[in-house]
Amino acid sequence: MIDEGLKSELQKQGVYVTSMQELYNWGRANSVWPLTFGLACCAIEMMAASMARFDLARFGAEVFRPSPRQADLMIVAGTVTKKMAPLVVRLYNQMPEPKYVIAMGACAISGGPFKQGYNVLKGIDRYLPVDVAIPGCPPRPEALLHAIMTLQEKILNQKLTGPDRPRHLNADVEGEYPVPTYGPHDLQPSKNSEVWQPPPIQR
Amino acid sequence: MLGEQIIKGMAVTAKNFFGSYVSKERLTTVQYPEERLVPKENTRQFPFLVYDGDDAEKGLRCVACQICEKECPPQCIYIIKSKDKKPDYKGQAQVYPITFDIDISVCMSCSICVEVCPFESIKMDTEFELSTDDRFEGLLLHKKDLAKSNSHYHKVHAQDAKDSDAALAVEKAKAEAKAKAAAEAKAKADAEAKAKAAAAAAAAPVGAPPVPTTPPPASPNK
Amino acid sequence: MNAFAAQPPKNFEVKPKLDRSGTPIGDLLEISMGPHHPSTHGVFRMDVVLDGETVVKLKPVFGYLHRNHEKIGENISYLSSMPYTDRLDYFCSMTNNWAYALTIEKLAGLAVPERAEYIRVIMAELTRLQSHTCLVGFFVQDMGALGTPMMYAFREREKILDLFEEVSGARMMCNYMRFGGVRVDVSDDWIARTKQLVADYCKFLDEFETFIAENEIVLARTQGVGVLSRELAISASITGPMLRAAGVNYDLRKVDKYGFYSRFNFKVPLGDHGDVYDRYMVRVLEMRESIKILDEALRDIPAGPVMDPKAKLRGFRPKPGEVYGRVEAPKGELGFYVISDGSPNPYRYRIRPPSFVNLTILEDMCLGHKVSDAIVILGSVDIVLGEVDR
Amino acid sequence: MQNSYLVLVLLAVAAVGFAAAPLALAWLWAKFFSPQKPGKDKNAIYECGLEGKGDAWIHFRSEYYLYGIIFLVFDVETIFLLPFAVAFTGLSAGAFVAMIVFLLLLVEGLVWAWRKGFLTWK
Amino acid sequence: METLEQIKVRLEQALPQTRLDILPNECPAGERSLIVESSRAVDVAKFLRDDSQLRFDYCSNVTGIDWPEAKIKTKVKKKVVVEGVEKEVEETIETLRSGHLEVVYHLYSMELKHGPVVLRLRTGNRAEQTHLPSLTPLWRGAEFQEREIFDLYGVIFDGHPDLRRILMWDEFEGHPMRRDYVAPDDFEYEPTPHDEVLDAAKKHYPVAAQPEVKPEVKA
Repeated sequence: MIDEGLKSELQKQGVYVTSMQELYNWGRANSVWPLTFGLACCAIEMMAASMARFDLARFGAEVFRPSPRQADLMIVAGTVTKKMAPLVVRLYNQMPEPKYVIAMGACAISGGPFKQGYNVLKGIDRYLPVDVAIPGCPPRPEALLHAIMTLQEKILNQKLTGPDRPRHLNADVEGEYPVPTYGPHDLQPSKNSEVWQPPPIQR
Repeated sequence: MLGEQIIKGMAVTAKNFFGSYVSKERLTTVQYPEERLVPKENTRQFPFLVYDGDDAEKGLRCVACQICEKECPPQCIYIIKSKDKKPDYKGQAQVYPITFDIDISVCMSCSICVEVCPFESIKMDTEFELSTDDRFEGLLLHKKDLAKSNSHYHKVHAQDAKDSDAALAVEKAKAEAKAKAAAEAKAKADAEAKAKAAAAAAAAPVGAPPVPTTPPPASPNK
Repeated sequence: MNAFAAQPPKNFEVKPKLDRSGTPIGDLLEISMGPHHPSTHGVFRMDVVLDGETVVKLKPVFGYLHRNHEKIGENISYLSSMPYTDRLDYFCSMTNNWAYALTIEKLAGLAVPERAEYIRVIMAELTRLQSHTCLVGFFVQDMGALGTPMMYAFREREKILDLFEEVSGARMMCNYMRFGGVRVDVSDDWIARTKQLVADYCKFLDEFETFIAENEIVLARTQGVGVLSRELAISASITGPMLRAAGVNYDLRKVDKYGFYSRFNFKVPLGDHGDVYDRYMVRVLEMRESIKILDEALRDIPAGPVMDPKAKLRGFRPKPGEVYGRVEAPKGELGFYVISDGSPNPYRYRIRPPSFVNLTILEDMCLGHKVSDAIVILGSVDIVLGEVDR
Repeated sequence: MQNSYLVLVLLAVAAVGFAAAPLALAWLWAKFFSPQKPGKDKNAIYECGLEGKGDAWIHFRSEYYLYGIIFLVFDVETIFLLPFAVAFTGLSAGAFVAMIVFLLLLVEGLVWAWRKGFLTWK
Repeated sequence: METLEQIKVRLEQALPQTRLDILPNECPAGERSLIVESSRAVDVAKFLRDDSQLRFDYCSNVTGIDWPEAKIKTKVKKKVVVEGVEKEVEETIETLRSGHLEVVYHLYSMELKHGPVVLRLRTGNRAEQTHLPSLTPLWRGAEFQEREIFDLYGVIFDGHPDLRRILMWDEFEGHPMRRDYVAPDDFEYEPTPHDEVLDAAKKHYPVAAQPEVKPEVKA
């Protein structure tokens, strides 16, 4: 890779050197197109974030694409119920790679205040890999902007080759997450153990 | 004329557009990372524990009474009481919490714990930039992450902090007054008991046993 | 009259077009405007059967945001349910709080100080302003005016949310009212700034109306679309602006006279065609009436306590009994039916959601119209999914 | 090298090369680094999150055909407008008038269709 | 508006052999309700809607309530002669309330703008006799709310235009709002468990390190 000293030296003379990976990540980080995926109250804060006062357009993310085919970031904003979970996973599967998930609000992370409900999924990370989680009920629009900035840093230092390259780049990994089906009381299977590995809790 | 109203509508948009060059009031965008909105007096995001003085462990106001744990609507507070006691600001020996966890991935920032807490020990912070990619450990705040100094509380909610300090001061004054009163009462009771014992000793040698008055029980001071 | 069969408009019958040889020349296309759809105001699904562009059958499907509000309400105490009411209709959290507080005050017989009643009226009318403004923004966006009207609507809404945040601490989830009053008193500086906002709001409403009220496209797309007759509206328990647009004079602020609404003089706008344009105009006129109420309420708000001193925060156990309290929410009549059995948790905690019942006749209004009109009609019903699915 | 056609050929090759190079790079990158993983759900029809029910191969109503035709006419018209707009400054008055007549003819077609009622869906 | 008693009397005159009784309600608002036997419910409702003085044309709220089998302790003040002195003794008698489902209709009048009449319909029991007549043919507004009661409580409404599940998915079995419904067990990661959530979460703890139970059982 290019060592920083040489790079800053060249920059002083006005010569800008970059690697293909940096350019690729820089391009993708600053034009993340979110999918309009408003479920509940957090969707209103997401809309408020994209309106005039807290401008999401300054981060390149104000184009909300209705169809998953043209989106590369899914902001799960609101309570994911068990009736809605298969659809969320199917929409995630229908998005083109490289794709990211922001779990916005307490309900999307862990079921939030509605955790004790019989029809509420306790967090979308039982079925999908979540990149950034925003606590809050609902998180302020600035918190969503802060999350988009964290996601942009995460994209910027993403390796495109080598062992820890993103999941979709190695051939032997399954391309889709299994879509759960409706069972008599709960979804079948009730969680995707490949994605959901909670640490053991001592209580 | 057919398109007349549409043009009038576009005129409004044009006025707004050119107006934004003239009047500051039309520029509503807050450039978030550089410009920030000043958090208001009552703004509430996530709870934090207040401690007096500088040592978080000793000065923690919380006495693990678990009222907030019972009253919390989404049940996101978890407290384990300690066995031994430590003196609180009133000098009384009180239990303190060993573990005080708040799961902020469940907390709905409704501030009911603040209302029901009788010891002014849990308040709402205004810190909202907490988005992390570590969902399990990053969103479970333990006692050491929750404890913040009283000065931080003054910085965040100035007016509330003054009221709560005033309330605590009144509480402390009342406690001292009661303690002083109890101390005097005890001292007076001892003096009386000694005088009674002396009088009884003087009357005994006369031989006529007076009715055995039970000595006034020492006033039980808590 | 077969009340429950959906009556298509008079000049509409499902008759496939036949070519000369008598075979139908077009099948019916079955699509689902499903939970993930840009214009269904949340996760609401309509299974629509189309004959070309004309809606032949429309079955709404709910449940994608059924968060078991009532089951959770039965397991937690009365006070703990208050923050949950913010999440019912997440545009109007103050009105939800008021409906719940009103019901429990009726159940336990608590008195509310005068200043608290005034503050409740002010907060409810501010909520109505920002809820109707958002509705108009969404409504015109459903017609295809992407972005611009929403920008104006949310710019004004942000100002009202700042006022709510200053008093209650949160922008949308205020959790502000308690049984027997309100949690935090309102400072005079806040009242002055609210007066200033209400004065500017008239200017904004005029600007917004020049945008939309006489715009040819809006007139063409909404007049005569989704007509709702008086009898069907009453029989289908429609409440709120939709009912008044059909010409029925039924506004809970005038009928029940709860709060101090009898002290303010304000009129109730009524429509006479019952179509989508009337519903839009009724809401705009209601905003102007709310401004009148706010002017009067802010002018003569009395001093005094905001919380009934006897009201207990914890350990609140009302006597066994049941009560149904209702409030004129921006979407219609929001009712709470609470049965208490003397324990700290309610035995049955039922919410009567206005949007859920207003959707009963969505099929009747959409039959015979085009698909794009179905979206506009759904926009005029103004549903919020947190309240529809509870 | 007074053969002036060679310049045109070079220009054409450069233009095609300039367009094709990023596409070729992307194709090479996809072939070696990001393998294709088509799946049942990924290739399914997007139906607002649900499984598609009923198929789209049905007899469509004939009115759509009329909309298609009118759109096609104006689509072709815009193709003709492109060179007109590019060479607009250097044109003589006659060419300008010819172009305007061409435009008006098509708009006249639209007005006729509008009056005939083709645009309103029966 | 007439009081509930007057309405009851007029109802009994209009529909002779119907069993109607009034359920008391001690809370200050005091909305007492009219218990109607399910077989005559449609006629009573039609009368309330079409009578000229009542005109209850707006069915505001339809609620389902689940009353499982329970022993009710009611305190009854009885006059008991004790050693010649007549004393009032408070004595709790134990009545067994049989389990049943109940549907409550709140009716208002938009025309005459007067207040609620509360109708209560009760099913036979909670298992198989859960049929009630649907009032949707009278008030179109009750359609969705009755479907919700069918979905969450299991009351089958006869005469309802299309009785399907409205909130839960179609493959769902059972009725979740009943008090004896057990939610599925997905308590793998519960950082702040209490009472029954603690017991449910304990099953998912790693067997090796079984922690000591929280020092005291909370109230």
